[in-house]
Amino acid sequence: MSVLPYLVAGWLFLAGCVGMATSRNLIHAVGSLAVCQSSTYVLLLAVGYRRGGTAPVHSDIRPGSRPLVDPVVQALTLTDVVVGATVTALLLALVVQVAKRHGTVDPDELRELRG
Amino acid sequence: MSPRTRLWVLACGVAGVAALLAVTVWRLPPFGGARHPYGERAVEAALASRVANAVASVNFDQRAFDTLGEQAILFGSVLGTVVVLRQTRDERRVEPEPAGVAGPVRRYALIALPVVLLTGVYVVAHGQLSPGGGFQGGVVAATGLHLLYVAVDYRALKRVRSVHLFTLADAAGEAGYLLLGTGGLLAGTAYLTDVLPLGTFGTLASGGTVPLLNAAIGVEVAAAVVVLLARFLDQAIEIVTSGEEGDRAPGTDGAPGTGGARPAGGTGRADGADGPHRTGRGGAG
Amino acid sequence: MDELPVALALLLVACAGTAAVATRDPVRQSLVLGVLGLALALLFTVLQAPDVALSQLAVGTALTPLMVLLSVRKVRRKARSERREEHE
Amino acid sequence: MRGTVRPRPPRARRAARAAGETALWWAVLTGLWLVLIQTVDRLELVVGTAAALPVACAARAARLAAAHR
Amino acid sequence: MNGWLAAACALLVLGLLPALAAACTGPVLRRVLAQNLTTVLTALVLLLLAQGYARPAYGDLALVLAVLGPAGTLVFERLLAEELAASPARTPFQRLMGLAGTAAVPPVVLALAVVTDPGRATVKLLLTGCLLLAGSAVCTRALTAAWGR
Repeated sequence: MSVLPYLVAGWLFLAGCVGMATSRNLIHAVGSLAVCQSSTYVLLLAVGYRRGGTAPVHSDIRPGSRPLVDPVVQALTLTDVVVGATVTALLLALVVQVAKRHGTVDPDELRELRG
Repeated sequence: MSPRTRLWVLACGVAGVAALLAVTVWRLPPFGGARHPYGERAVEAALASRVANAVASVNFDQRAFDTLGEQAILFGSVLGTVVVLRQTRDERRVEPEPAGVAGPVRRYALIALPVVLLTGVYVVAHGQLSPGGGFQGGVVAATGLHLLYVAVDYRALKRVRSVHLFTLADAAGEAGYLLLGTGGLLAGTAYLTDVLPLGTFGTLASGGTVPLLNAAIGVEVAAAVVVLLARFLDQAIEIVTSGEEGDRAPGTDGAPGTGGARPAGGTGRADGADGPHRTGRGGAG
Repeated sequence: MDELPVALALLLVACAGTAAVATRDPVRQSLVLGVLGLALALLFTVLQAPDVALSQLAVGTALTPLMVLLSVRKVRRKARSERREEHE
Repeated sequence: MRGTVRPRPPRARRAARAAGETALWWAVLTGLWLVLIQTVDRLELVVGTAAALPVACAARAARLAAAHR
Repeated sequence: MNGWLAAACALLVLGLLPALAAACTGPVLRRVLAQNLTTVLTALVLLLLAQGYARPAYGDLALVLAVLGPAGTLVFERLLAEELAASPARTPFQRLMGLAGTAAVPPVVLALAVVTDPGRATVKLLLTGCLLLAGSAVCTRALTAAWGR
């Protein structure tokens, strides 16, 4: 159990990479990149977890009454989830532009077009 | 490089990284360990500045400058999307067809829309107390607005949404964050320092500038998402290049590979398969 | 035993992530990505990170699928019109 | 949805209806805010009513936009 | 580990894993129905976790999912209308998924409402439950209507 989350994070990262490298459709590649991104979230939050801890949010618990997990990694992750979505949007916009200019989103066909 | 060689290179790379990861994970701090020096100090600092949600304190007080960078990325990628997906000279707009939607869906959307918007505001406003904040609440509110597209039609959404205003709101949110930061400079300390009175712990006004920065981010994120989706919606529904069909009659092809089997019809096919579906959906209510 | 929820959520995330990559059609992939988002939100909750889970829920449920599907729609329409020009 | 064009009621009536609909939404949404929050104090009430008003206007605008076709 | 967490785990294994499998295979209609079911079940698991960890604040997650989940399913219903209509006829399994999406909500929410101290928290919980129920019912109905022609 002590390394399971790290292994899952590594698995997600590698699976996303394989998906991107073998993709025949740029939109699918962007989706695979999203899987890669999620691996970093899993890794960061796993590093910050404390056994028996609870969220560092004091709206419904008294400060100091329970052990807390690490808020720093959570802060890193939460902004990245939203910012990552807008970056995905930018990539999708580029894919749409590629489709407009070349009429295909297959990376192999695009390479042939370039010559 | 042939596809076969490429696969071999990929396999070697994946195997190498997997081996390295497998070695490294045993050296990482064990999962669930009790030692979190940064976390403990961050919680102490959060309580000292009377912010109940330590994550919000890290984001908008202790690491506020980092968040400034994050939201600059957000602003930049929205700007990039807007530029990439603009309407070019050889493109024109077609008026989207009204979509018939089943009555219950439409009624549900019209009741749910204000509920989602208010939930978004609630999440932004209580960012420094309970889980939530500007990033989350902004996305919630912006998604709620697009219920009008998914459950009514694009024309209804366009009637209530002024992209121009939302672009301004996006910039205003960004500017608000930057200007709130200068409060620290005016008070004679560092940029983005929390200089306002801290208030009572656990209330809406606690934490000095944290709720204000949260609100600025909330406005920016909500507006950014609306502008982004406006560009995608325009491209997918309204904008056509010469020779391309509009939203009136897109075909029903499934995967791109199967589409080629269809016989090439005339450009002006009015009996595209989408038309009957749309009107048919109206009858379902 | 206390960490059974964490282990189960990790299992769910690993399955959903693998399925998302293995689904080659972007339309079907966007559905699996939606489910992956929900699984991640669950994992973040059992890792005691409700803020991050909320972020993931907000982004993953409607926003990402909507953007992917709109892109697919545009790309397919474009590809179709190109094919027609070739045929004519 | 309705295809028939009905005669438009006088302006005062329309204004009263608009105000009524918005006020109804405003009340409902303020109630919703009270359910969502944890502790009730004056600032929460002020923020809640202030947030509910534009949302109520948005609710009415959305209904009109959906009805107009 | 208390009973609520055990219930959450059980729902995760017996509900979410099969729903994930259904979302990854088969015709599009089945996948979208499975996505809707996943949304509802995730919201219920989140409510159970909030009770299990004794953190009412986690309930906000279920609330947000209850209002956004139907929007997500309607996105698919809207943009995949053609493929949904082309899906083969509904099977009993798909009907079961549609039913499970609404039938799972009342028992969980009512059980949680009984143990919550009466007050605004109970109202919030019931509101979340009602939103979930309404959203799931509307989505299932819309998907069925898309198939019905």
